[in-house]
Amino acid sequence: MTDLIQIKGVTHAYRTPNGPLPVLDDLNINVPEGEFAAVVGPSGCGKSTLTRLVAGLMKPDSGEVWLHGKRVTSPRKTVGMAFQNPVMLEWRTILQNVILPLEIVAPSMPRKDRVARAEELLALVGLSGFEDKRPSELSGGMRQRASLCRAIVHKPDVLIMDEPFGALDAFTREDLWQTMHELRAKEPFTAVLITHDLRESVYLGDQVFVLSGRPATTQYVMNVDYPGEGLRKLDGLYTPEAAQMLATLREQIQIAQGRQPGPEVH
Amino acid sequence: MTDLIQIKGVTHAYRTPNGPLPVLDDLNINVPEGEFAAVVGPSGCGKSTLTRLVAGLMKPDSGEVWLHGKRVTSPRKTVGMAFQNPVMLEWRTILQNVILPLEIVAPSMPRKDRVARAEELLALVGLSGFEDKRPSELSGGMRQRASLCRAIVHKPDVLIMDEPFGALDAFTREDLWQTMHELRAKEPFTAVLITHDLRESVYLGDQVFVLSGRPATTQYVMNVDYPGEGLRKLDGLYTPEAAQMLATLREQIQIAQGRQPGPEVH
Amino acid sequence: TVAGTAHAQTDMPFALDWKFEGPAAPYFLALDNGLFADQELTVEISEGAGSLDAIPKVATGAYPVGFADINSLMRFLDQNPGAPVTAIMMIYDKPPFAVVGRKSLGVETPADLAGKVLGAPPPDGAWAQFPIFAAENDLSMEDITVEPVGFPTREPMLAEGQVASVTGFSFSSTLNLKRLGVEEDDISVLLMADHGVELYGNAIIVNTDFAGENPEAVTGFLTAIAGGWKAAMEDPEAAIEALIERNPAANAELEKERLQMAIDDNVYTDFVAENGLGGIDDDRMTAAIEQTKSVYEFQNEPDASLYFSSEYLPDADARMLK
Amino acid sequence: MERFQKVAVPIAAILIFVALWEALVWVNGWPDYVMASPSDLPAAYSRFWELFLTGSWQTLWRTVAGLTLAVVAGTGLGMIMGFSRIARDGLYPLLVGFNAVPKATLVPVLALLFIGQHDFNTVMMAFLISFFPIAVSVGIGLSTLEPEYRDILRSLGASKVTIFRKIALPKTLPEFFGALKVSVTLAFIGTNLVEIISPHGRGLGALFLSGQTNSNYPLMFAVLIALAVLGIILYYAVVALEKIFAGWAERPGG
Amino acid sequence: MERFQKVAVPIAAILIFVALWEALVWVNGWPDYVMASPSDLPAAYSRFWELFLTGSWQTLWRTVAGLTLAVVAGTGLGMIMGFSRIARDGLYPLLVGFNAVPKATLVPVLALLFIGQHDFNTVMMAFLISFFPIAVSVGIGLSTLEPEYRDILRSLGASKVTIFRKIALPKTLPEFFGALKVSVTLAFIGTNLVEIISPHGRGLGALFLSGQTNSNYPLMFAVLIALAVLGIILYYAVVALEKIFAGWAERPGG
Ligand SMILES: Nc1ncnc2c1ncn2[C@@H]1O[C@H](COP(=O)(O)OP(=O)(O)OP(=O)(O)O)[C@@H](O)[C@H]1O
Ligand SMILES: Nc1ncnc2c1ncn2[C@@H]1O[C@H](COP(=O)(O)OP(=O)(O)OP(=O)(O)O)[C@@H](O)[C@H]1O
Ligand SMILES: [Mg+2]
Ligand SMILES: [Mg+2]
Repeated sequence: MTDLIQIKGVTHAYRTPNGPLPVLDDLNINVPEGEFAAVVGPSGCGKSTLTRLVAGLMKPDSGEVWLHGKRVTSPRKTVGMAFQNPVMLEWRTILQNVILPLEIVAPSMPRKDRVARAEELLALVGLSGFEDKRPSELSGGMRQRASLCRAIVHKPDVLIMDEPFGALDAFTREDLWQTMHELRAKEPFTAVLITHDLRESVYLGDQVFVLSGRPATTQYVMNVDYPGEGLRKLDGLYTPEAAQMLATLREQIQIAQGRQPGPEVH
Repeated sequence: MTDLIQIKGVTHAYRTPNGPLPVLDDLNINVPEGEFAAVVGPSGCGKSTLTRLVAGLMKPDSGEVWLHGKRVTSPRKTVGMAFQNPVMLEWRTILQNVILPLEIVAPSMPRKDRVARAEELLALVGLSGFEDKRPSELSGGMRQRASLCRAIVHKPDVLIMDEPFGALDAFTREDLWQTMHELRAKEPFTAVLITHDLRESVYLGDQVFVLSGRPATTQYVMNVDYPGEGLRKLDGLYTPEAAQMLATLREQIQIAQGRQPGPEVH
Repeated sequence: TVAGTAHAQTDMPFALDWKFEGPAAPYFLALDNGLFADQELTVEISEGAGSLDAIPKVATGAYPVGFADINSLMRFLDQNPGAPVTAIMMIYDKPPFAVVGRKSLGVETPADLAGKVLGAPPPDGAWAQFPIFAAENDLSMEDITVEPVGFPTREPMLAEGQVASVTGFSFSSTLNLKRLGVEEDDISVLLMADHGVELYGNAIIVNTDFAGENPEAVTGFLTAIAGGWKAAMEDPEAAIEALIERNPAANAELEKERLQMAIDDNVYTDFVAENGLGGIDDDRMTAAIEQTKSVYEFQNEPDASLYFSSEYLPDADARMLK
Repeated sequence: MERFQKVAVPIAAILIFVALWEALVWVNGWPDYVMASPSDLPAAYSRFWELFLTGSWQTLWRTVAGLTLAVVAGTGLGMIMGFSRIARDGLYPLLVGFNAVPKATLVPVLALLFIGQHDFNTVMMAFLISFFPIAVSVGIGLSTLEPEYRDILRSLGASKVTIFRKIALPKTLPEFFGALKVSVTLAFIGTNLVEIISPHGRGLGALFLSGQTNSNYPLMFAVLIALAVLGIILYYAVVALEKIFAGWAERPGG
Repeated sequence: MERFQKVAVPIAAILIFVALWEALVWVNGWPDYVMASPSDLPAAYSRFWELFLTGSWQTLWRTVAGLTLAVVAGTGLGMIMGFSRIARDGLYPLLVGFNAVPKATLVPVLALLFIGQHDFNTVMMAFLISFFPIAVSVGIGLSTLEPEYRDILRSLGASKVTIFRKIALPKTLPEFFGALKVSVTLAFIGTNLVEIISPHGRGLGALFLSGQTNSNYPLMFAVLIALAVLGIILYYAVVALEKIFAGWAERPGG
């Protein structure tokens, strides 16, 4: 079986007034069906650019992106995307915002079912009671959670998340990590998760890809062998195995940022 | 000496179509001159609301906010603010964005000096070479760093930061923590820092205020007795004293979120 | 018309050159009195926005007949040679082109215009002929200060004394002045036709293609028009009543006065009293063309026969107004 | 309280305006034919009220018909120009050129092309004169739409039309309504232009003309005021629509 | 390449338009007095080129003067309406009412109030007819300004005027320029309205009138085309300004 997401030697540069800015350089990432790829890397290295390429929103200068054995040249209906900047449509309520993808992807779905699905997800992220609010009435973290619901409401095959928990406090975040795992068990999907939280990458990822500094290339790939059986538990993060993985990732990121790996302190 | 920032029994509710939504309830926070108050609390509890009240952008329903011994009724020129959503003016380059507060606060400052000041700050946050880019050409983390520069460019007395490092990877973030301490040593200011990262609150805060869930009230105040002499060092976070403080804060936040404090695992 | 039905009704929509004012009343009277119906014609009268609006309407054939200034028609035919339109019945034997002044401002005779301010709307029909008037009365254009004015401001400016006289149609400017409160005695009307200008005025015009196919209908139409004017002269009140029905906001008194002025000054001239309404004098037409040459540069050699045709006129006795 | 203010403020503004107008005429001692004063108008209205009613209705429906056409065509054109750079580069100069031509001079041409089709001509002119602001505003709204918004739907493979309907249209609705407010007034001007320049005896324009032929200056001003009132009525209809469809955009404060 | 397209596309569009026009006239066999065709125009231009030059200049400078006034006053009014709800509620109906009044009917009033002040009247009318779109767009831009933007400066205690200058104005510049493009065409119409209705023998309007009195239809159409060309020239001047001041807003793609 070939991998569901294949990023093959992708190179990309932004055209800027003072010449091209190379952002991705011969990047390779493969994600088997149903697996979770976590991507970490220094700020500004090209992670968001990568998500846009996978989603088909941009075309790479060279190299190819394949989803489901088909080359990506334009966006797909079966992809869900949570953007780094959780833009909500101000003229819609939260519920209507979450429903939006269903209107496009499943136009024939009865309204009642849509609402039920959206309400279920909103409850999952702790936003029950805010369905009818406008986005401007939500806090930053609440908006980010709603944006996550919007990304998964249409049960996409492929989920691309760009720092989806960045604005959340530790506990809310950990709750959502668990929610992600539960969702995966119920409605399997293949995911790419951009994050800057190493614990998040280890807890959620089946593989963690460390990107180098700009232009980003695949510097290091870690296969996560998460401690414990069955659904991952948070406690697993506090085992020596996890500590070892986290230490390795820290070291790699320090290299990615072009520093000498420092003493392992965490 | 009275405290420079005084938040006295502030209560606030948002008017929404289905009745008022109480957000702050009898909140009290005092920050002596030159000190750093870190505020943590669950997502959506009212932290951003608090920053808006301190900055004078909103008036509380009841209670008072005092800065410098004067009651705050409208915004002050000597306040610097880094918003949770780092909006940049798209029609200006990064450098021009950072200079903006100087145009308002110090209109007579020569352009050369402004540029020098902005360039110095941008270098400090690792954005040298991006001065002439448009905001849309920056990554999320880079925008957030630029926004921080904009908050401090005019050397404000009082600095209010709403999750200023939320979009940054661990190392960039830790670098900026140190930068903050260095800045404080050079140009003293009094600060309120909203964060969801407990290590950040301990490393940067002289006091850590834990807010309860919505409506937020001051649930717990911790005086940080940071291990080590002189300028705080990152290593200090990995001492038992720090671990103890972090554990206490975790516990408090769990209470704030209305859960039973769980086993201390970190 | 359908072949074989000689008595079928013919549609002849009629395009006026101007709004529904007093001088249009005779046509409505003709309509109401059934004069068109007698000729088996179905006529609908439309208002217009000047001769330059009415002429193309007829030239395109949308309206087989219309009412327009023959001087404008000459220019139109000169610029658009071969356009299927010509005049077939002269109505304003004396054109209403006039210089209207105020005696209190020292304007009583053409000679008085020298050294005074004359208000003239550049596109005004009367102003277009002013150079002829000036030449015929030995006035030098250099002695007259011409102030360009707009139509709506023309009479108010004269009423306020900003200008000493204006060019305009006699019945329009005079009555407008009266409405603005200028004493009748104070108004002096210098009808250009009384001062050496030989031009003709408004005429019934026809689409020549239509006329070629329906000569009887056209003659019948002219018969009804003449009848309308005759009836209006006999009973102006009835004519105005017919008008008011089409223009309910109009002021009956005023329109009656306007109609009367048109009849007295422009329609019922000595020539018409003698020869009946509608014909022209060839010598006068030649003179008019000569005069026109001094104010308009013909692109082609002018030819009177292009501008007026008397072949559709009914017999003279049908055109006698009294 | 806020309700009250919403009604009271416009009324107060109008009353103040009328008072100032009356005072201006009175102080300057202007005669009717320079400027009629508000106190002259009631007489005109009471005398011709029937004509005002029928005329208003005729003017109104033609205006609304033209405006509806303008909304449809303007939105379509705006979409084309917003989505395609080539269309924008090519169409804009033509549209601007067309719009710089005084419509008054086009009325006779239109009248000759469609002789006697008064309703058609009038609606057409109301349309021709009023579609441009709408096309411009829709075009600009689309071409300056923040990519963040667009990407939300693009990432789902939505078509351009869907993106327009779900994102661009609602997002630019405030500007669209702004343009509509401009277009409302222009459409009125279009209708009246035809009624005055190519008279067919219908609508308020015809009433204005008959005021003019009779030198009845108060009647002329009364017609102008009636036109203004119709414009204001249509404006509030637009405002009502705006409240329904774009209420979210109104920012508090200020 | 892109440069080339920017110039080539509008020119191609104009050529196609001219060809279509010629074909339309030719196919329908319309005589000049219904619609002149493009091939009739060169003769008119070559014969009257001097008049066209002076007339264009006179029309142009009055239009630009009126437009400048409109920008200043429109921006001022827009600011007042954008910042104050009361002003918005009170002024909008008045402005809409004023705008729904056909300006053609106001020309005589203006001409009577300021007798003989032709330049003033013309500039004034160009101004009166064109300030509204600008006021609306500035007003809407301000009243729908995202609070996030405003707060950046508010938190520094900046005055409303400063917020307007540094945030609202640049942020709404694309819409402002859109409105300006509409206003440009309206200002032209204003200038011409005066030149045609209250003629003072100057500008392209006067040339149009002389074409009319002489039944010279090609000349009349030539004037209309000259007006369109002037409008396009002014439009490109606005585009140039837009490129300088609001180039950032243009989104790539599409
Ligand atoms: N403009 C508003 N109108 C109505 N309700 C609002 C408004 N802004 C915020 N709220 C509500 O107030 C509460 C607190 O919001 P606030 O932004 O202060 O939270 P926060 O503590 O900053 O959260 P986060 O950590 O997610 O940013 C939220 O429940 C939100 O729904
Ligand atoms: N539209 C654009 N035009 C030009 N340069 C761009 C554009 N978008 C991003 N860049 C540049 O590309 C680089 C990578 O940006 P990207 O957003 O992919 O970074 P990132 O890894 O997501 O960073 P962060 O963690 O801060 O979000 C940055 O240096 C940025 O300046
Ligand atoms: Mg990013
Ligand atoms: Mg917040």
